[in-house]
Amino acid sequence: MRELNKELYRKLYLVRRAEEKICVHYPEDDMKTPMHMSFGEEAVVVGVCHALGDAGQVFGTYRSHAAFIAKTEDTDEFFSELYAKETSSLKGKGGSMHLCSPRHGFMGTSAIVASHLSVAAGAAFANKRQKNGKIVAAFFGDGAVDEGVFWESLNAACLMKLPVIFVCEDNGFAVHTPATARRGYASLPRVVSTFDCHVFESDSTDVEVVHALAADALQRMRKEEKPCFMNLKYYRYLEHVGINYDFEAGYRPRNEFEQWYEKDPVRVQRAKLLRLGVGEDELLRIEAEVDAKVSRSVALAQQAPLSHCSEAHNGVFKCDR
Amino acid sequence: MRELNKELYRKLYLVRRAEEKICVHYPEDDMKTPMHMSFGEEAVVVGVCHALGDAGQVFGTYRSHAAFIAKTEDTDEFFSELYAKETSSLKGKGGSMHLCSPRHGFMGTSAIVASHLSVAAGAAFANKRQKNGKIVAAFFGDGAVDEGVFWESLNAACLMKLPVIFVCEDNGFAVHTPATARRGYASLPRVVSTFDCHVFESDSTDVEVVHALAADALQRMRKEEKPCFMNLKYYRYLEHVGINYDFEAGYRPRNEFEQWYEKDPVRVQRAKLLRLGVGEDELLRIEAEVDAKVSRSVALAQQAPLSHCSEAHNGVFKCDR
Amino acid sequence: MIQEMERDPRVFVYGLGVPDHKAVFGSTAGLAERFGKERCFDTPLSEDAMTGFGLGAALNGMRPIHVHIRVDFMPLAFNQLANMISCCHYASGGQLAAPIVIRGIVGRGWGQGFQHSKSMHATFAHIPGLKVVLPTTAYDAKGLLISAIRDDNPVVFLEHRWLYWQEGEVPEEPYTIPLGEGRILREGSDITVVATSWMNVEAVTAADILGRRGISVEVIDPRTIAPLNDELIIRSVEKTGYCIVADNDWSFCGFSAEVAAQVAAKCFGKLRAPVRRIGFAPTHCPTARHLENEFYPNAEDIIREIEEVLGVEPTDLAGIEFYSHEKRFKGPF
Amino acid sequence: MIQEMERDPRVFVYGLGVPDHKAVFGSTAGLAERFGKERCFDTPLSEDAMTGFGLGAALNGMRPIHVHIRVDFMPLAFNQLANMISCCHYASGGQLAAPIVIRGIVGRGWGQGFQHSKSMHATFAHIPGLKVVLPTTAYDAKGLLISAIRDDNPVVFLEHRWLYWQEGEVPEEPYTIPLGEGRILREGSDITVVATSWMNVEAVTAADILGRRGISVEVIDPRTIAPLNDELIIRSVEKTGYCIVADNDWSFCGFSAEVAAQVAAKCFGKLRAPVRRIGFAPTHCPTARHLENEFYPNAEDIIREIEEVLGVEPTDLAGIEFYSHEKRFKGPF
Ligand SMILES: Cc1ncc(C[n+]2csc(CCOP(=O)(O)OP(=O)(O)O)c2C)c(N)n1
Ligand SMILES: Cc1ncc(C[n+]2csc(CCOP(=O)(O)OP(=O)(O)O)c2C)c(N)n1
Ligand SMILES: [Mg+2]
Ligand SMILES: [Mg+2]
Repeated sequence: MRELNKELYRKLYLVRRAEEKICVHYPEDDMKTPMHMSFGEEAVVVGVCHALGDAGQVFGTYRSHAAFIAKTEDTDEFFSELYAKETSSLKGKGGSMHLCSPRHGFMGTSAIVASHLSVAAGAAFANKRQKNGKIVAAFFGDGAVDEGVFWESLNAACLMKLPVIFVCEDNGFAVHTPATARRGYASLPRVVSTFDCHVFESDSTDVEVVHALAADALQRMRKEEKPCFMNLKYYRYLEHVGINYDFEAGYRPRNEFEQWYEKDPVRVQRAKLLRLGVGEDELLRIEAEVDAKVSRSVALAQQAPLSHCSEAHNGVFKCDR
Repeated sequence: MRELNKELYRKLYLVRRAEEKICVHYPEDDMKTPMHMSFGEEAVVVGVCHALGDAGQVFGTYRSHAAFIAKTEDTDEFFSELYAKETSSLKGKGGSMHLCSPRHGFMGTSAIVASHLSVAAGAAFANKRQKNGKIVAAFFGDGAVDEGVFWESLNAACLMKLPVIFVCEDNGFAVHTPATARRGYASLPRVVSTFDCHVFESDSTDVEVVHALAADALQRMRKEEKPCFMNLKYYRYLEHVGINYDFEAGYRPRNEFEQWYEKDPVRVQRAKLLRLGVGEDELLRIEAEVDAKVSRSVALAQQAPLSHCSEAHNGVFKCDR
Repeated sequence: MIQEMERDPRVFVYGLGVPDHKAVFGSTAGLAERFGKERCFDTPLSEDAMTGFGLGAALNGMRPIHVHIRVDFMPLAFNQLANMISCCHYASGGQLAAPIVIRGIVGRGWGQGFQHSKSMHATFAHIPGLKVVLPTTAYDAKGLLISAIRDDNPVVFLEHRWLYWQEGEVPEEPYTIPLGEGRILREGSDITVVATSWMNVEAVTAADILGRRGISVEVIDPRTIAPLNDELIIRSVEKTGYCIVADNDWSFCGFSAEVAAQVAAKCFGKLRAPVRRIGFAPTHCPTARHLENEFYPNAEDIIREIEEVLGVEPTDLAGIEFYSHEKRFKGPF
Repeated sequence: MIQEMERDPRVFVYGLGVPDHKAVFGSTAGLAERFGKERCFDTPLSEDAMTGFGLGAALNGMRPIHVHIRVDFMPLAFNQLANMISCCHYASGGQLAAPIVIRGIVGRGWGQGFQHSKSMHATFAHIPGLKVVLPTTAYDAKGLLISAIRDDNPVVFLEHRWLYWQEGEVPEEPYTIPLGEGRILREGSDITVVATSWMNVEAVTAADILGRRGISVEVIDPRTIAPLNDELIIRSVEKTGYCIVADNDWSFCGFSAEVAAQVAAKCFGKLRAPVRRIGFAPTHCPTARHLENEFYPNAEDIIREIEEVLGVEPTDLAGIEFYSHEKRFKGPF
């Protein structure tokens, strides 16, 4: 229990720290890629990814810093791609919006809202056929459910009883448009619960709670093979894209943020560990290790050469390589 | 009541008769257009269209012989288009799958499943803005709800409280695939009832019942401005496309048909009229009038010249005309 | 397909109507019986999701074949093609691959009309990362399909409805025809006709008829239009000095424009007349037969165009029996 | 747009983010305040349905303007464009009309990448019944947009992200520029460059630089690419004898192929060298700046191409300040 919570904290902190580093270095204009930050959703993503484990597979969106790091822990790859360096597997072709590391089970992301949901279903189909026990999680925003392909994918997954978890990272907004201005129904989980799948919801920022929910979901999916839908609320701290607050824009009030920030996932988990008797020194040690890891990744990325210009022309077809 | 039932019967019989004429003449190979017949769904379509009235607007599918005739009663236009004659407004460009008569409020049909649903919503939006009180009905099959755009259109209509009725002509099959092989949920009306709209269902072949339901729906829509969803079951008598039975194909048993045919909408309504004291002679008179109308339309269509070949090149852009 | 499914257990076929008794014009007949519902299955009417589904299965090592009974339904899946499938290999730095075959059938005739008759091959070919194959002969269809299934890249495979009636020698055993190789369907020395899909049938007819009066027409079927290997075409035009492109599609911004532009550039100074393009009328496809006949170009149009280019007298075509859909296919549909 | 909305109460604007504080790069600023939520409104993320929605509203007499903040989201609406909007007038025998404007913004730079940088104008132009407009200058943008709104046909109106920084004289009062008329952006006599969208900016820069050494480049912006009126282009090439097409898109089966094919045919014998085509690299758009620079052609590429065609020595470009996105747009995005 304590070990689990420590591990969850380490991951939360890793995600948070990596994004903080982006904020530090982004103004230097060396990471020329639009940043959709994950601040605020760390518990949601870490909770699910940790429950999923190494064998699970993840599909994400343009807002998948958290998911990439929670699933892969590979901050070297992460920063080398943001800096578009030779050391990245993607060679700068993807950037922040198109992270991908299939060897870690992080299968890719899409910046076309909802377009990865059906892909996740297909990946789950292959796993089911191959009987490899892998479960696929697809993260997406509350805006993605407006797209018809969400419903098509949900329907197909339920029909075919595919081992896939649809995780709605629900921050209540699509860019600046609130869910109420986009939805002709009162409750998404209620709608989805009329489909043949397991449905879970939570608005907890406590990673332990989310993790337990996800673990429960996985167990139920294993017992009764059906897809799962999780609606996990969180608050997006920053503007839709970029590293600034945007409360002055007027579409949402600062005090909303302040209320959520009270229960910031990283702080909540840190306080919990202290309550569980983990010493401040041990926390500092964990944090120092993470800090060092992240700093090293940033430094490596900064020092590495840009990917070769010829990369632009490589790899349109597989045989090209 | 009796008058209404007579009128409903006249329309049912008109639809039925027109399609029977198709069956007679189709083998002559002069109507070179794929026929998706409406046999079996007359009560559904006539019930709704009659409730909608002349002012209402209808969008349909490739299977809209019934809807076209119920809404327009214009069998001249109908047959002239099936025969691709100069006398048709469509000049043979549309054929059976693309009937259209906006002056009668029959706004058009699409042979891309579900693609007209959003169009119907937009038409309803314009009516709402123009405050003209018109209500739009969109007919579609149970297969259409598999398409994402059904969910997008339903959502948008509910969100914007549009005066549109979505009418699912539920024959349980998409071509040869039953709904159970396509759906990841148990009950479509149950799913839709979680949206902000009025939901109705029926499996009646009694046109009076369907008409009453539709009239009720319209009244409720007028009182509480919201879209409406109707799930109306019927049995498709013939093959998916063409004028033959296809029970020997093995995907559905003949006795299913026989059970439904017991309560064939035309027969049911005729028997009812007799029960209501309408004399056989009066029925024969109504039928004779309809027969004459349909025969005249067929003859006119057969005699008219083919549309001019130059029509093929006309009207790609509006200014072209 | 049966042979490939036996050879490679990763191959599966899916799409609307695939396992039913009509079996997509017979092209998937027997698969469901032989390989079971696991490897040959029907889907909901969800072209968009079912295309992404194929991509996902391919990413995890399977080799899906997705069948659309009309190309016209593929616009619903265009996002997956343009934004996902075509680029996943490139954008992942080669970490992902999408070996998926998307079969689409080009409809025509008996009132198919504007929503059941598109070919769209230029639209797909315009997007880097998609291979686009249009077989004409039965022999080619088999060899190209096997190559498409074995290819590690996404392949859009478009089959003309009418070509299912094509008869031809098809060896029983599996064989491949490399994607990216064209074929000379008819050798000739006076003029080159580059044709796609059904237009090859028309072009060969035209070549036969003109051959009788001593005009020697070379008909080239590129077969794979993307990536296009135009060597065969260029060599032929260098020989004949004349070129007509007869494309089974609209001309504007179409494949015929690409071929015409390449031939004009690469055979500059060797062309003895401008390249001509024959394609669909610049309208939507009307449904009535007599209007359809205005819409679709045919062997006669090709003959007239050739005669004009070569500056010869029109052939007397009276009494010549052209291939006619009417004669083969009687309604009702 | 404000002016058209005041003139015609049937006009309304909708799309994702249209009424928010960013207002689609400012292009819809003030509309919501002025005309209310009834005539300027946000939508669910449902590109497919919201496009059909526009068609429906248009059928019932309204004049919708649908805005997509990236062209890359329009593939989701491609079914409506290809199968519904483009053909409803034709297929209804003229009973229906679809006066709808679909504005799409072409993204570029700062890691937009393969899912946020498409132009797709050739894809739309290939389909009969859609008008396709690509403005370059601010003056043209206003006049063409007003014409598009007043046009009774569906118009796809594609605006390049970078062109929002274009400065130029724009009269306050409303004016129209007929759809279907090109424009000579720079007169010249030695060579014709036909360019689209952003490539016009690059072409004019190239013309300026080459002008200093006495090479006179004529730059033609067709503005409306479908239906294309190519008179201006043909007349220019007849005068110069040389032609380069610089298209802001992939070349294969693209608009550059169409122009090249038409010029080669119509100026046959008058062309002194093959038409050359400049376009995106035949890859997906990578996100990193240095890779993007490989992907996008620019003024220097145009200059080099012109020099090669004309057979002149390369200009010394050292010290020349090219237009550079970097210099104008600093992150963070
Ligand atoms: C298909 C599509 N439409 C529109 C956009 C533009 N867009 C980018 S992010 C976004 C909002 C998505 O909201 P949500 O799914 O809730 O994700 P969040 O950003 O809140 O994490 C929009 C509209 C897009 N990328 N793709
Ligand atoms: C988008 C699309 N996909 C597939 C088809 C092929 N198709 C034509 S009708 C049909 C079945 C539709 O079933 P349903 O909606 O229940 O209507 P019904 O024919 O039963 O009236 C299919 C799959 C099509 N026309 N459009
Ligand atoms: Mg959101
Ligand atoms: Mg049905």
